[in-house]
Amino acid sequence: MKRFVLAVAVAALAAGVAHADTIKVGVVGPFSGPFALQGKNFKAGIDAFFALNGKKVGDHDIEVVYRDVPTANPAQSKSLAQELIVREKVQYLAGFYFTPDAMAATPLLQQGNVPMVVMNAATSAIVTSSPYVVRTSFTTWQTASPIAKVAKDAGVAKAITLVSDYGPGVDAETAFKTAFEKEGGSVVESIRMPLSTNDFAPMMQRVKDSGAQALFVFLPSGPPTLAFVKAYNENGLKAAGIKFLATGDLTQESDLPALGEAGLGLTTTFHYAVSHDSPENKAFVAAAEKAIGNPAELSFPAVGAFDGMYVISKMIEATNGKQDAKNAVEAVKGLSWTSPRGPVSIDPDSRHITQNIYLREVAKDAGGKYYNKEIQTFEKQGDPGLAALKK
Amino acid sequence: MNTLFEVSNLKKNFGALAVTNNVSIGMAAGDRLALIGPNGAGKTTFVNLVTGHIKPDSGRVTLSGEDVTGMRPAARVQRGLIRSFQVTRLFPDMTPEEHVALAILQRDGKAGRMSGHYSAKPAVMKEVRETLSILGLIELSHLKVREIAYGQQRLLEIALAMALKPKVLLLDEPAAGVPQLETTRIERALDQLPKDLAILMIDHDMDLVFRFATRVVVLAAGTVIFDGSPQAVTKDQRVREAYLGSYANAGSAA
Amino acid sequence: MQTVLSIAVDALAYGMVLFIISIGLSVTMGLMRVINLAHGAFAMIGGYFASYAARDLGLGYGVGVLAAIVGTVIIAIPVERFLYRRIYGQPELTQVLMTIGITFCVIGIANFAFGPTLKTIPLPQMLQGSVDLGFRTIATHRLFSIVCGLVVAGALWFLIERTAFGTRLRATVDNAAMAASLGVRTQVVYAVSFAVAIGLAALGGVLGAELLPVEPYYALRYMVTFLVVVSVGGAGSIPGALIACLLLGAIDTTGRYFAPEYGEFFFYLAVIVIVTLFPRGLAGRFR
Amino acid sequence: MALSTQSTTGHGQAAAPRRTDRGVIGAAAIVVFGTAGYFVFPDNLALLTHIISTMLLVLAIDLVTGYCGVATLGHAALFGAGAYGAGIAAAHFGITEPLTMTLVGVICGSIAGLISGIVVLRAHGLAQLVLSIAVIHLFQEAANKASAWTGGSDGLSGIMPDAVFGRFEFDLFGQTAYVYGVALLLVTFVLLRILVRSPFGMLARGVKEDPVRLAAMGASVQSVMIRMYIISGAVAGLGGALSAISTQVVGLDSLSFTLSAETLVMLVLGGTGSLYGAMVGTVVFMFFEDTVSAANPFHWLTIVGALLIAVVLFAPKGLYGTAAAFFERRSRAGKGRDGA
Repeated sequence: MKRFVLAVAVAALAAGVAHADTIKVGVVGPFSGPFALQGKNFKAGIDAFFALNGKKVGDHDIEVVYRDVPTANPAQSKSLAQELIVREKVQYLAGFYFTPDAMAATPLLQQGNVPMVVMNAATSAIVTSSPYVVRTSFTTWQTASPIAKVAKDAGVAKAITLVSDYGPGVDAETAFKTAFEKEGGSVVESIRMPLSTNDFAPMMQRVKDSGAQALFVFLPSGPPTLAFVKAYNENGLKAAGIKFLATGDLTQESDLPALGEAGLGLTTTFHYAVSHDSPENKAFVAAAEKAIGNPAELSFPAVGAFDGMYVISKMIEATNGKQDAKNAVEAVKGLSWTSPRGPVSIDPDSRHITQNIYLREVAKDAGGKYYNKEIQTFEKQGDPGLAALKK
Repeated sequence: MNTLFEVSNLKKNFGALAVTNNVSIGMAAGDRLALIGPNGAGKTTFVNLVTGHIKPDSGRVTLSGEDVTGMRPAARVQRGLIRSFQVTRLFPDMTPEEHVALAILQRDGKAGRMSGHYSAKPAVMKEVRETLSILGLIELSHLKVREIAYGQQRLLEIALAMALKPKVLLLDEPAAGVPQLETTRIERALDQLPKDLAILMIDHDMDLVFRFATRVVVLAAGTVIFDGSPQAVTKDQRVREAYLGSYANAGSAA
Repeated sequence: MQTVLSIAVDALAYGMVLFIISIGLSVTMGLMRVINLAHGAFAMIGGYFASYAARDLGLGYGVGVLAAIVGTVIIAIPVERFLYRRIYGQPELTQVLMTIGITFCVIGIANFAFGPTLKTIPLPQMLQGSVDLGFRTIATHRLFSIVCGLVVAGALWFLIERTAFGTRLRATVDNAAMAASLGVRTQVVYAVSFAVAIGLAALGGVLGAELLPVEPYYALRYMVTFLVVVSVGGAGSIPGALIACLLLGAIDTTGRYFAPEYGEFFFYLAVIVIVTLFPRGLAGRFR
Repeated sequence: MALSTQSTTGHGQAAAPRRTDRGVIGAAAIVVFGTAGYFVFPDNLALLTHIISTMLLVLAIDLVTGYCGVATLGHAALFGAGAYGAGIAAAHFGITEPLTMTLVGVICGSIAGLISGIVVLRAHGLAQLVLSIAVIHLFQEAANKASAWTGGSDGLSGIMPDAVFGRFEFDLFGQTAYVYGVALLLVTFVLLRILVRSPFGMLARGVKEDPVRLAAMGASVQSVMIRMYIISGAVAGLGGALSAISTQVVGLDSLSFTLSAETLVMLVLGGTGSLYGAMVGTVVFMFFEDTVSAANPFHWLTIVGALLIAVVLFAPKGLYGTAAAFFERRSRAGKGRDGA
């Protein structure tokens, strides 16, 4: 009985929305607190999409409803997602900077008949938790694996990993280790550092003592990045020729001015650099910089959000504004387009984005601005993390 | 004499200063003892040592033959060693009725109960009212303690001590800060206590001490210098010296 | 041996940064008896001033430090006058509520005014780079922090123990009513101490910025660290704070070298042990 | 004398039922507001359920802070223990019956209460505050380390509670979770109301107001506080279990310093030492936060900060405490006039 009532309610809801000419998209992200910058980038990416493509798909207006989850807080994320679906009657859920926040909301999708477009959260497993999840960002495995090859090519045989002791950090550690060992290298030590670490000098001593030729590091964005890079330089690791390897989270554009000279020459692999040279990206960056206000704050979550909106617009097009999660997701499987980051496509099996991963080096342009200079491209990278997950 | 309560060779130093030096006092049931001495003689320290609020350096305290020296204050209270405080210690946001009721419940081992309200227990309420009446606090039953006069708070201290049904009662200057009129209430209350109860009272009001005590102990500089009848104490040369001496010293210091 | 020495140097450097940045809080909590959770907010304001002066205006590090101290104190004066004066002597929880409220506001305003990115304070040429100690290298600014820490400790000790103001301050702390009756203008004493504490916070914010970069969330991010340091040292005691910082710095650094994955456990277990053994702190005056 | 005794008898009898009435009013208020919430905000039940589970944590803090005078910034440890307890029972042991899950949460919360009580009660004041901070960090780090059980920082998912009594399912609209939450809150309120009025409740207030006097009455201060910590753990654990059941996920944030601090702020906002203060503080803070952060997700923190400052300036005893004091003064003034 209860089920029946519910089905009727959902059907009524869906029918009601089909006629409405405004389609709501609920975006959950960190808009305040220590990760506010990343949330701001979500908004900039979405606004840039509207600036370039307009707020209409066919006859349907798109309206975005933002909800703030300042730090990883699955319970709050879930109740906000629930509120977005039930009260705001959103047809699409999007955003999600942190993995637990995304994971918490996935059980709602089927019942709410709502697809979710993950614009950042980078743990491989999210797409497996519901068939209605599509991801337009990246996974830690996807960005961390190529750097292992880079290291090996540069002649590194022994590496040490240093990661923050939390889910994504452990993910990055495993990804790098797997890829590096596959290349024939060996990881001599794996250090997990508490998230609250402020002073990295003792770890640098550990790196020196380990005899590794390179270090691979993964940290949450923000203050630790700065302290870590400084410690790397000041404790003589740079001078000793120990190579610095990381994913692009560490050298995101918004942190580069703070890193300054200390960041020069750092090599990272990532799916997007603001400096990427293509007409699509030029248009995107111009719009996004305008949206964010301060151009120095623009970094990778914006492109995830921008492409996320593109995917949502395609879903709306395919379903003609009707609330139909299944067909919406079905419609974007295998979708391929040219994103500001380069050519991308949605893998029909995993619903995760296949994209180029770039090796970049921090450089300084003529105007004294620091940027990530792309020096090598790894084309059409899938998510090796999913394969590892299935094993 | 059947000793109910005994303190033997109690010692306590604060740094180099011996505040309690080898004090021994025994009390039998029904004793009415006054502990007097000049300011700084160590009277309150003595009470604190006996009740366990301060740990002695050496010496023993026994109650009904049981050694209580190492026990926590609460454990001594449960065995019938009750004190009042020189400076009132009460719960400012509770009413006198609640104070006395809590004391009664605690005494009967029922204060840990997690349901029911004392006002629903006729036996408790009866005793509460009797105790408060004796001390003339009944009109104030429902005021918060912070709202009643200091003198009346002193009376409430006595009421609490009574409600705990002590075997040995240590009263630290019960009349300090109480208006003259009200001291008679305290005396009347003390008169109503069971005759087999041993009471040790510290006070500066010599009239009160002489009306109350059957035995006087004089403490000076942490040492017992006199232990005898009230009649004998005024004639004792050492006591006179101790008092006069301390005043003389105080005078020269000022 | 070399490793031990190396860790010792790191511990000393980290401890001194902790000291510089927490000592102001020790003054407010120990001498003025205010649980000032907004300490980090003031340190952060100092950092923003210094960053603005030194980086955006290009006035140099020295001017930046000065601007930080003066600017933060100027901002703090009305805050003290209108908000803090209402909570002197109030219950601890009221103080917590007020100072958390102030912190939230400062974070929000900083986020609005300066944006959420990290702000750096460019070091002068002479503080950049590393110094070779023979067995290892160490960043020059870290040595500078160690020296600054010692100077601040000495100066504060002198101020409190050896000057007329210090005498009045101690009298006010021991018994405000008595001090007032002896002609000490306690309101002025409080205001000056508050200014000193805020100045120290700002100085700490600037000197510590290499390790704890300035960003809006700074104000809350390090609040716990400051509280722990002050309580372990004993609020209001300068030698206590110094010992606590060196000790905690040593525990933290050693833990992070030998077993980084259990670093957090070491640190907080040590805190529990120390606080249990010395509930008033290693040399406390608080109550 | 006889006369005065008599008049007091009247007074006592008059006073006792009046207090009981207040308890009944409280319970009635929960039912009324609970029902109203269901019909007025039918689309917002997830938030309301979230408020209820937080409210249970705030009540738990009130028991130790408001009634026993313990300063704590680490009470989320008890809440998180309940949440993980219930969550792990469901995700790893297949205990998906909601009432059983709730019970598991309560037990885990009590155990966490005992553990943190033993540590936190070793000091007073600032030192106590710091001990509580150390406790919450140790709990959180332990949960982070035990990721095989807790899911670590990715959160514990896969919690699928059965229908309550086999009939009412936990669905998207959150009706079941909400009604279940209101029922738990009602039962808890009634039990706590009995507890704080009981002799034990008086002992607890005694601990807060003057522990030396309480010891001189023969009560063991330490034992009272430990027992209260265990009870508080049960209440907080209940909140945690409710959160785990209703959101079907548990994250490390449920063991965080942030949650501890935020809930303490809610308590002080409402007013300590009263169950109503705890509930009012939670509702006001969370509704305010939700409204302001939905209206402006980017700068709401400033407004919340301003609210806290305003409360200290204009309602120093907290919202409920100040209002209660105001009405008490008025009713007294009224009585005074009647008497004259």
